[in-house]
Amino acid sequence: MIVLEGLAALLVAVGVAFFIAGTVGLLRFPDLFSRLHALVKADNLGMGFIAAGLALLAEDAGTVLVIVAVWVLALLASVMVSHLVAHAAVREGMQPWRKKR
Amino acid sequence: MTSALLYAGAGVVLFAVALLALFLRRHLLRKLMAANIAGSGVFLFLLGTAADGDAPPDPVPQAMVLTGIVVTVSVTAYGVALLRRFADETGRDTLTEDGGGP
Amino acid sequence: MMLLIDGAVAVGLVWMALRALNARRLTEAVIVFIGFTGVMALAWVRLRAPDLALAEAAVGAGVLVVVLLDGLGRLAHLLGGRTPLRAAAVVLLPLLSLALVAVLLRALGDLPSAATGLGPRVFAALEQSGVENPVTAVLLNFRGFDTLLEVFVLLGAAVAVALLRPLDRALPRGAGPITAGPPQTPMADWYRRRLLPVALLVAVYLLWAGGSAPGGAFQAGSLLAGVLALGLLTGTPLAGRPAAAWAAAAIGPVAFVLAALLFAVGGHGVLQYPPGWAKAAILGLESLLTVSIAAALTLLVIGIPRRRRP
Amino acid sequence: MSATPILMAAAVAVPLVAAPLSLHRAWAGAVALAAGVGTTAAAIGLVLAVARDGAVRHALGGWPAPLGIVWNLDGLAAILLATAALVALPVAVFATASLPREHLGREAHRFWPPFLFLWAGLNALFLSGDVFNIYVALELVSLAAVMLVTLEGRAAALAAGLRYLLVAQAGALTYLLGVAFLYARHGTLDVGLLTAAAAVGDMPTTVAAVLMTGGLFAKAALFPLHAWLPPAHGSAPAPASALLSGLVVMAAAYVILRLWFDVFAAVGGAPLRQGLGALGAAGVIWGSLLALSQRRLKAVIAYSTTAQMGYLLLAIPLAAPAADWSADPWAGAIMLAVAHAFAKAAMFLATGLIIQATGQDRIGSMRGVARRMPVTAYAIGVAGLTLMGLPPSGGFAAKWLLLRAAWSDGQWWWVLVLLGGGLLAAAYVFRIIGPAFSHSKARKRQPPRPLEWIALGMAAASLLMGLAAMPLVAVLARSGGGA
Repeated sequence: MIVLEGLAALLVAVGVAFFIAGTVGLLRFPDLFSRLHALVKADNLGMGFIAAGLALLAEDAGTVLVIVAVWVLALLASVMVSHLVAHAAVREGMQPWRKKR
Repeated sequence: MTSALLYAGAGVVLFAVALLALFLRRHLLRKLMAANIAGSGVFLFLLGTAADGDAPPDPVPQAMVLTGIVVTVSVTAYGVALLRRFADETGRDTLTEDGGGP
Repeated sequence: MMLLIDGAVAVGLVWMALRALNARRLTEAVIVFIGFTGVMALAWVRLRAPDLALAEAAVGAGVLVVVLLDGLGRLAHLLGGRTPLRAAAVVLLPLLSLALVAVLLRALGDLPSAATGLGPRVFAALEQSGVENPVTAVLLNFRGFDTLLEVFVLLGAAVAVALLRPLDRALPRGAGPITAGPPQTPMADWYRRRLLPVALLVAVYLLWAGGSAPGGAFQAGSLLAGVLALGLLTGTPLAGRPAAAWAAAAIGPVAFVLAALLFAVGGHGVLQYPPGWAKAAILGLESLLTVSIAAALTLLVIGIPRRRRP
Repeated sequence: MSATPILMAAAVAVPLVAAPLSLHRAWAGAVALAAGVGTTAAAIGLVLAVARDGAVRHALGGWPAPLGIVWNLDGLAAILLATAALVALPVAVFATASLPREHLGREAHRFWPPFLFLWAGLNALFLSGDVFNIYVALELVSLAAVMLVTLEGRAAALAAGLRYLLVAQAGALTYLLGVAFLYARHGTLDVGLLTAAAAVGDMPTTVAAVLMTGGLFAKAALFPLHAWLPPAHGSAPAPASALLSGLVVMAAAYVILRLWFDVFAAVGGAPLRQGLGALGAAGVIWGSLLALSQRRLKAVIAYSTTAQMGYLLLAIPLAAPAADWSADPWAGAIMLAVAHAFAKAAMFLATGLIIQATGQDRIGSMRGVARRMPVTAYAIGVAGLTLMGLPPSGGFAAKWLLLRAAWSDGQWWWVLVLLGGGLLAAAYVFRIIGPAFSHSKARKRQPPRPLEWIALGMAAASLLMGLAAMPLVAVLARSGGGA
């Protein structure tokens, strides 16, 4: 039982680390498109780990299914939203950042 | 000091701070947000004071807060639409003669 | 340990509120406010009110944020920098509000420790209410008149926003799909075929679960509204005439008030469900209310068309 | 007896059902007028029911007081329902003819949805015996009121509407925090049960009383929170201003009276009550002075609303705790509210006609009105009688009751306020009426004759109030305590 909780705690910790990485990316990256990358990729991965960790602690299969459903829907939503933001940005005429030579 | 009373206290502080900002701030969108935060403060207080240790939570305040949330959001959404219309009409986002309180 | 978490959430709420109210730039204020509504949903979970967490997340953090961001977007061209506070008020009013907080906290301390709420009464009368979820029972049966007036406030707000249309542009009568977003994006059709059905399924589940578990008309309705707004923003044209949208928005409230009247005419009290019919009546009314809440919130989010650029 | 609940339900349900239907451009006018007639019939029926059988308490949903919401149809509620109906219906008929001629033009049908939402909110408010339900009804009333203010979409109206919305929200949330304190302390929301429970008058109850009263001060535009009212009522179209100044402000003031008569009867000692009376007196004086200094017609009348509402607060320090609604101070306050509703509605309708005829809103536009538009001039004059409190108007009867209560109770300073207020009112009414009898060559577009008669009829109703004071007090007596 202890091993399970330890493993769950580890998974959640890794997930949180990814979230922090995503946030750092959000603050540090120069333009909208790279920030979107940081946010969507890191947060979704972080979310996946945390979901996995919680699934381990879940009492019955139903809760596990709900957690997986939450993760899938969150994934779809963030994909959808990031596409919208990027699409709107391109339509506004924003150019991706390029390193000045 | 049960944790619920903690939220009730936070609710009171939120209410006072937001009411102050509602009068002080000049930008109308901020005033609308302040009104919403004040609402959240009142609702936190309402539920914080209703909690009774580990007994099942009292559903009447929960129903009141649900009603309050929908009413506050509806009126705030109307306020934002009114502000956009006002900005369209006048090109301003504050009430110029907005001396002191509203 | 729990006190620590609750303390963190409570202090976090107050800190985010202060940040949102005193942020230097308006966009910063709105962003922090979005975070605030998110943490509010967490606070409701900590206060063991899952129904409210759902409602706050769906209506507060969902619909309201879309409206605020849309407002922010349209006001962008007006964004003055940090608007100066009025000097005289800056000193006097904060002291006044500090005094107010002190008095209120003092009164909070005087409240009886044992809650004297109506909880026990609700649970005692729960099985005659026709539903198992106590909050839904209070909302639609014990204090049904509050909910009746509330859905009319929501409908009224949607009507109010529509009435803001400039006088020279009458309310549209003709057919024409309601779209708010940019032209079709490649994701739009993917969205319509996959995400929309899933969202509708979740909404129906929330509505059905409302009888026994957290959920109900408001949560399902606001979820639907969020989904419809997202659909419109992706340029998915919503088929149907504006009149149909208004009919959908009005069907729930009107059915609720007519039911209240009919029950009275039928010999029972006003809004008193005939014995045995409570469950069926509540479920029927809740489904109509879900449709109306979704329609009304969407009409609120679409908001008013802008004056044509002169 | 069993028909009363159906009438009560109809008084709220008919306008609520009609409101969304009136969104339809073609049907709007017909639906609104039909609903108006229906609701007025229900209101009159309720007054007769109360006069015949006394107060009726109806538990909604069949759930008794602590758990459910209870409609408390007593003499006061019946009279206010009838007042709302007898003000709203003539205003609706007036609006049908006058709005297409005003700024709204072809879009005049936009008046009907807010009109019906407002009327439904008012009826729900007057019937409700539950403090949280009163909050939701007040929100519906305030929302409809802001819609009426911003109907014409001009910049001034939008600014006034925004300011009104924000103040109303601040007031509503302050009121709600007071309700939260009451629920946390006494565990019930019903006015009757709270009356018994709140008698303990400890700190949370007193804080609740101050919060709820403060919130309602903002909604009723009572001094010192009155700044939003004049621009709002001034920039709305005439029929809308009549409803706003006549009914909306009175509704919030009614809740204050209902709370201080029932729930807070034993809360807060004499100093708190004298303080409320002092705020009312200050409102009377300050509002009248501001009304004197205005140049625009509508602004004068709007400030007069703030002033007249101040009188209602005088009932709180004068009332003995055990009194019932027919006691002098309460009956005086209610009668003044009702007479003011008719008189103010008549004045706004009349000034609307004058502004339509002369095209501008300044007091100068009153010149020569007596000769060209005699009926309108008399409407303003008769309505002015009530504002001044001159016999035989309803205003006089109300002030007489308040005077008698103040004199018999030995609180002579309120007598000074009543008389001083009457003089100031005379000043600003004559300031308007004076130029009407002077000569003016300005060409005036003659408004349709029936509209002028509606304004005069409303003014005459406020006069009738004075003559028919006794039956009104008799119906009030049917209330008994709120229990």
